[in-house]
Amino acid sequence: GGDSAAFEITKDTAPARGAVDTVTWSLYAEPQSLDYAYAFDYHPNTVLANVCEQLMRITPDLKVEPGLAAAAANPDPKRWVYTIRDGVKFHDGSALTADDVVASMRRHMDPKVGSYWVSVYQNVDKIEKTGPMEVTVHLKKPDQLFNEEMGTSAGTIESAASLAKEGYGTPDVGVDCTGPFSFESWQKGQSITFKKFADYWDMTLEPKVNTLKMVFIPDPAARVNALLAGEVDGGYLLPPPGFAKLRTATNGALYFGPNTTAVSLIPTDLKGTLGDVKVRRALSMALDRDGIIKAAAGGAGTPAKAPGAIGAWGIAPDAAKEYYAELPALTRDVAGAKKLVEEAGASGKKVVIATSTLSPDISVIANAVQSAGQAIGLKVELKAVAPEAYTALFSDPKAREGIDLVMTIWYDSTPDPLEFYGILRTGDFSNYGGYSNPEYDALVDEANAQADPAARAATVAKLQEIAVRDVVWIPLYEPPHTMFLNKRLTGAPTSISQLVYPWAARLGSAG
Amino acid sequence: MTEYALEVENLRKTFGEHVAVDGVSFALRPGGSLAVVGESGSGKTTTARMLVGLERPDSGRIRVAGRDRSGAARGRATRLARAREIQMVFQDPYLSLDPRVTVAACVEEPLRLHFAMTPAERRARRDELLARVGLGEREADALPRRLSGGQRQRVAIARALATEPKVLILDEATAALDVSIQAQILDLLAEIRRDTGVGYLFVTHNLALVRHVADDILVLYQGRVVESGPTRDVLTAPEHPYTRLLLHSVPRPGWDPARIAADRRALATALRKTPPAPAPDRASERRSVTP
Amino acid sequence: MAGFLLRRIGGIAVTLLVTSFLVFGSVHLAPGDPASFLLGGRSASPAAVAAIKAQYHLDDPFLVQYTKWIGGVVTGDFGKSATFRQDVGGLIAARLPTTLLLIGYAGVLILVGGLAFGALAALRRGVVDRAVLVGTGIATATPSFVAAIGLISLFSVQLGWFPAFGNGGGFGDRIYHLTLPAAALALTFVGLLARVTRTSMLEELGREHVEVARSRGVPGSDVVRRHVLRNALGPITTVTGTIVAGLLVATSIVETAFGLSGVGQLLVSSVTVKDFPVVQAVSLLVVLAFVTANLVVDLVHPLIDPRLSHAKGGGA
Amino acid sequence: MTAVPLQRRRLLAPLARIAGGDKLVTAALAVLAVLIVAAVFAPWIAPHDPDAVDLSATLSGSTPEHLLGADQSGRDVLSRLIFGARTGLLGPLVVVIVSTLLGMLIGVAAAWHGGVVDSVLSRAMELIFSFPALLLAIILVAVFGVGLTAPVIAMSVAYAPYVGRLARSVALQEKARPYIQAYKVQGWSGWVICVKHLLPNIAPLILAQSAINFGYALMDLAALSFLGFGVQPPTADWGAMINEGSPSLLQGAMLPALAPGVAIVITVVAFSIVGESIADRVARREQ
Amino acid sequence: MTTRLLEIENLTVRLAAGKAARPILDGVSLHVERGEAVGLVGESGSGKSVTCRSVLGLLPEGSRASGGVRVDGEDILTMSSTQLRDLRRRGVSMIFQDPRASINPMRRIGDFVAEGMRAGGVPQKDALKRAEELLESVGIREPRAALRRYPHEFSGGMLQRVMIAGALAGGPRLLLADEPTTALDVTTQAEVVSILTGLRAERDMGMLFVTHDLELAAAICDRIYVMYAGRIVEAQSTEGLFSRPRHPYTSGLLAATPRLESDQPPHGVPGRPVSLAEAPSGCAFAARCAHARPGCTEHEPGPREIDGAQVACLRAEELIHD
Ligand SMILES: Nc1ncnc2c1ncn2[C@@H]1O[C@H](COP(=O)(O)OP(=O)(O)OP(=O)(O)O)[C@@H](O)[C@H]1O
Ligand SMILES: Nc1ncnc2c1ncn2[C@@H]1O[C@H](COP(=O)(O)OP(=O)(O)OP(=O)(O)O)[C@@H](O)[C@H]1O
Ligand SMILES: [Mg+2]
Ligand SMILES: [Mg+2]
Repeated sequence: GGDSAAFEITKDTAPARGAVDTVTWSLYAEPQSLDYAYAFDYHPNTVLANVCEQLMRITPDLKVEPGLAAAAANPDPKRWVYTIRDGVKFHDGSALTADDVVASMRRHMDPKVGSYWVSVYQNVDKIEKTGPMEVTVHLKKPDQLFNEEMGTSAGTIESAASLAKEGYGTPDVGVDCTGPFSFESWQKGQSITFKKFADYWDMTLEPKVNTLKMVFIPDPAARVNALLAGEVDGGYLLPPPGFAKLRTATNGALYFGPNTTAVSLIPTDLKGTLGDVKVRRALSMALDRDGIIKAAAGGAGTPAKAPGAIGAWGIAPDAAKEYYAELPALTRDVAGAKKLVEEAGASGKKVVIATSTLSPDISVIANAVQSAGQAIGLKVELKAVAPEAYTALFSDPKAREGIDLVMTIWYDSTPDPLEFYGILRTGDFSNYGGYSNPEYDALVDEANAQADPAARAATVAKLQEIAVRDVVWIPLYEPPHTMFLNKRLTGAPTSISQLVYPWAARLGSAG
Repeated sequence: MTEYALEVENLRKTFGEHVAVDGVSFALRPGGSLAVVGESGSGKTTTARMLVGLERPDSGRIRVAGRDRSGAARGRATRLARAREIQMVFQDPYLSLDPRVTVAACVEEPLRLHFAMTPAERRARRDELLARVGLGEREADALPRRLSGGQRQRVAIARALATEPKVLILDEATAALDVSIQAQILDLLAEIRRDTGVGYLFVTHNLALVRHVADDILVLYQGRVVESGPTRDVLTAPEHPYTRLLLHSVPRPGWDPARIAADRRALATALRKTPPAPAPDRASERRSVTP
Repeated sequence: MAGFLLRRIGGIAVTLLVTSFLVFGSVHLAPGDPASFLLGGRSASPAAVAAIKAQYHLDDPFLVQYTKWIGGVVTGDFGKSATFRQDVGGLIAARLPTTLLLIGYAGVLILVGGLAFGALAALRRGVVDRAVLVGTGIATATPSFVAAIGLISLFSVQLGWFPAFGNGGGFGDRIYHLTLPAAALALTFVGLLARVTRTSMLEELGREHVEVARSRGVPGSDVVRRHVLRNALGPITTVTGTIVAGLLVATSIVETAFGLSGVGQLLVSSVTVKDFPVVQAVSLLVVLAFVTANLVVDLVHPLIDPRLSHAKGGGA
Repeated sequence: MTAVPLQRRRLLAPLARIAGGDKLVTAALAVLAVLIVAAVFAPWIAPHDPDAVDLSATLSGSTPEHLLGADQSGRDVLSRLIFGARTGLLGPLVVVIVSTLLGMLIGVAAAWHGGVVDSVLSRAMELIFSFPALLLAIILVAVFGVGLTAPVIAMSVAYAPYVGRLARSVALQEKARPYIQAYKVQGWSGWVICVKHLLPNIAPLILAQSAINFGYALMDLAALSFLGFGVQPPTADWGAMINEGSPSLLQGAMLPALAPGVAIVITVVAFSIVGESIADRVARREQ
Repeated sequence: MTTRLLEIENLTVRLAAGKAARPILDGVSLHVERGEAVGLVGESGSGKSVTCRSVLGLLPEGSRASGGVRVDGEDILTMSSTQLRDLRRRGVSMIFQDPRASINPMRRIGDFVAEGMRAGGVPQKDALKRAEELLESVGIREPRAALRRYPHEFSGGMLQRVMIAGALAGGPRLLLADEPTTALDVTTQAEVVSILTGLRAERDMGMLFVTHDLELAAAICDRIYVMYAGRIVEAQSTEGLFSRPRHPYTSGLLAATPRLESDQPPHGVPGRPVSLAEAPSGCAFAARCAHARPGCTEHEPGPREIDGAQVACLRAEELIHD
């Protein structure tokens, strides 16, 4: 508790006043590629958001708007028709056509490419050019979410000509998109530089920054110090241990912004000790969420009641609060939890939780879970997982063998809570525990066919209730999105939509 | 035919290009004493090492007490047999004893290896050997580092005598000692030879010493025997210029180093023209090899 | 001399060949399917696996794969990084300048500091000697990552004198950025070199020819310069070879600790993601650098000690 | 009270005797003794369970409850330090034992036999030598995965040539000494001479090197743990503690990272002092 | 009255306090006249080298000396370091036992020979020219080429000549030769000695010749000092020493030395030589002396003059050793 936990959400920063020549921005790692098909992680998306655009655009206040598609129509539940915006130019000067859109989208379905976004296309039957400036996506079954996903890298449009180039997306070749900034150079291991794109189509987002330089600073301490020293102008996703220092900075401010992220524990083996919902609930009851927030998140976070973040309800933010309020309160009750475990006959049973040096919060949470588990009579073991294997836990079922519990920081790309709750349906790739509930599955399909956001949200609320009741995931807390900005600048959005929205285009001088 | 304690024929040893020992032949009577002299690098040590099997001759024959010992000692039996026939005392008393082994153990080790004795017998024999070289109980328990150079050399002699060899090779065994101690050791060696009948092969460069310890002498020069014969004869009437040079080089009253220096240069020039031929010779017969 | 050099270079080639085989072979032994490493652990469709396998020749027998790889290496083609989807050669080349500058900088610190402290201790027995001994003792025992933590927390976090990240722009800026990393990298080796220098000089100081020089009225400073320092260079050069080896690997720790993007950090991150083509290439590079350093040491030795040049020259 | 210093002196007396009266060496031996005791009796000595999480104590500085503070997860740093001595000493111990045995075997065999055996073994050593230990460890980690096993195997192999070179050169010197030759002349087999006389006489020097190697192995293994390749969390290990603790430096919490760092330095210093004193004694005995 | 070339008076050297504190020399007195060759004989550890080195002011580290060491009347023990350096460059030179250890193996022969001159301010070119002449004078062939060669290319005997050439460079009045031939072969020894004595005579230098070989000392020197356990026990003319040794130790040494022209086999002196530190009170030799009496272990015998010989033996008058 205490004052360190007090934090305030800033929805946005003040609009920029004027132009600046150069902005240096910090990334916590070097993107391995600028190919949108592999842009799945925070840092490549933070870069690409300014360079490549999607069919749809997700705004800082988490709304889905038309992007490179001037219009998206859903003439029947199994068809999405995109009208391509006129007069859009690629960085090389060529004009955007339906061919580019088809080529960009089909890549995700090409096994040779191995796109990380393939699951967005799981319901797609085929993609066709239906006019010089029109593309139609035929679905196998209704998929509302698909259209929203077109605001993420799954909907990124790249010029067909550059996609055909050998070495597309690598430092030497770069990319050729339509965004407000164009790829200039990539100093391997150090930085990527972008230039303002003069022929950018969207006048409202005309960049005020001439040169945008993204530097890679993997070490958290180094990143914080560079910000404090003014060596870099800003950065997203700051390390919680640095919050205290960044808050007291005189040369800039630390912002906490809207987020779609929730930190949860995923029971990955619903056939093991955690197969019994009582045990899962007990563990959830035993956790010291406030302590965890303080130790792992630098105090910046709110205890979560549901695995899907309340921030992810962009399609119905107000209704979401009501739904959320109806969820049972999470109060810590170790004695009660212990009793539940005894009832379930799970006392002394083993639970294995993965831990890793990948980031400090993983180990802090793993340690906290261990101590909570021990307190209620479970035998919690930590299994150290190499940093590389930690990511594999989420993609490779084999890697999860022998592990009961995995900590995750899960964010939604779209402002639609269905994106998260959809993954808990039977057989979904990300349904790691193998949760299966026919009622739930039916609700998912129902929601995905509901074009009206409010109606869809209402259905998702039911999904949320079930997921919480069954403790499919154990929610921990919701952290805010973080950004530090030097006081000479302003305009950058604070919300997580910066991963898909051309945030740097709004950046400019403060004075 | 006389049975020689040690008989060497045409011994030759090269190290790479360098010929260290070249056609050396000699013989040692049982209980006799033969000195091998020569300047530094003339092949004395190499010869000695071949005799005890530390170095393998390229060619030539070594016979010890009538048995051929030219080849490498393969197998335990030959190794032990050879060790009982011939032993060696090394030059540096400070390096020739294992620093971790007490004097008593040092003498007992060969006894244990070579003879089937009860511990009591072994102790008795050890004390006998130590007494033989003039060491008492106090020294027996000591580690080598507590002993003086002379005492160490006594231990080395006792150790060599333990296997009751026929021949003892003394490679400059007194060179590292002070004269007063050297004389003690020489006394001791003479006494042991008288009492046990062991034969000595003295390796030395000190001609004055040879005069008092050896019956016969063998002069080596650049790996070859240039002169050999009874000590008295060789020292009073050296035939080979090198022997003469060696003899004149020994400091004594009336010594003229300038002349020796001149002789040495002359010899070097002469020998450069005609190198000394190997001398297939018996030490008992007097013979010199002219340049 | 030329013969000696040729033989040594031949030896190096053999060493590299054997080590490359060992590295490649051991990587091949790694449990698991290489294709799945290349896919970053994602469970992919059989078509994707087949595509990857074809792309990386994973279906060929081991020896064929090795031959193809080593053939590529000889022509400067180290293969393609699985995670970066780029040529390994390019990846390394981009990071090499930082690493070399870091090593060079640290090398200068080590040479200057090590020799100065070592000589000081050898020549000023007593308090100075003791102080240097204690200091270097601690320095040698301080692993570079501990030094890195200490330096960062003191000079970047507390005092803010030095930047804690990045490689810097121009030369001066780079030097400024690399100061702390170079210091962390150098610390252990400064201690090591100082100790070797001290021992070696003390040994030479005790030699008879030094006393002879004094007995002939040669001034003390000349004695130290001509007879002590020069003669002490032998062991110092030898240990310098070892230090180079240590530096090559320690850079991976220091670069990681300071978030510098150099070859060492590339190695570490590639190991983390099992990016074997990169691991193989960097390993080979380190071994090459190491044997080359030793060759240089062997070539320098005869220049210092004429006795060695004679022996080697004669042998050829 | 005089009882306390007296007690202390009595405790240190045997160490001082081993140290030959040298204060520094006595101190080093005392440090090592403390470490060994800490490692062996960790569960009894440590004030807390090293893995006990107390989120209310997160990053607390030094308090009576946590003398060296608590880490990010609120675990007691002192207790983790004490338990960390276990992997901290065990890994290097295995490395030193294996590499010493291997190195001695190779070095003595090469020196004793000479000729072809020598050149083959020497070449092999040179080959391994051209792999810096950490590199070999990193490669093995890449291949066989993280943990203590791969690095320990790699370093046992990589350290062997260091011992082997030394063993070879001292064995060559020792072999040329007349006392060894005297044993040959006595008729002992090479095997017996090597085992009974040559090895014991070169052992102290090699022991000295091994003590120093122990320090290096400790540093290398800690470095691997720091890189995340060695001992894995949550096991308390000094290198891993530094890795886990370094983000906390930003929050001004020095102890979680600095305490294990200092522990490493002190341990390595102690080992090198002991190693050097052994070498010194050998040198003095030679004179 | 003319001053003596070298006069050592009552020189006592002891290692200063600490664990290693012990005496090394006790009341050593000796002198060398101009042009005279004087021998200093004794067994190992008797203090010959320390005596010899003290003349150059090279005392063991941490030792204190009392008494006087005067070269041409100037006391070395009280000299400033500049004076001392000057003395070493020009006044007194020393030749050491092991030439291989005494010449820096990493520097050229020319550097070695010229070094003393260079230190004295002679230009490099002149110094090398002079070095060439010196090498020639000690009988090195092709001296010019030799200047550029390294010590390992020379044999021990040749190196000792180089050493001598180096010692002669400053034109010294006094030559200290500390066992200059012990490491050499007999034939080489003769050659080196012939060069040494020849040059000495030619340049009229005084020479202190240190050796443990009585016969060698006799062949070279006019007078001989015999040392035992840090003290001079006897000093006499060479013939006197050989015909009428006064000290039992001297006669013991003579008897122990094997000689070519004598049929007498060498006889050892019982016991072993001791250093001053080990020596008991009284006469240090008493324990080994056949003529020792109870008084010998009580009183330290001072040097006395008997028939022109200096002897430090309580019973010197009673005993005549022939
Ligand atoms: N192991 C070896 N390898 C190469 N050369 C050797 C070896 N042993 C001896 N020699 C050479 O053989 C020659 C004869 O050496 P040896 O030791 O037999 O001479 P020495 O007469 O004993 O000399 P010294 O009086 O110096 O002991 C020398 O030139 C020496 O350099
Ligand atoms: N630098 C030194 N430090 C300490 N003790 C020394 C030193 N130099 C000589 N001594 C001691 O002084 C005594 C006399 O030594 P010195 O070298 O003068 O004997 P020496 O007569 O020259 O013997 P040798 O014939 O062996 O050369 C010895 O006991 C020796 O241990
Ligand atoms: Mg010899
Ligand atoms: Mg001496």
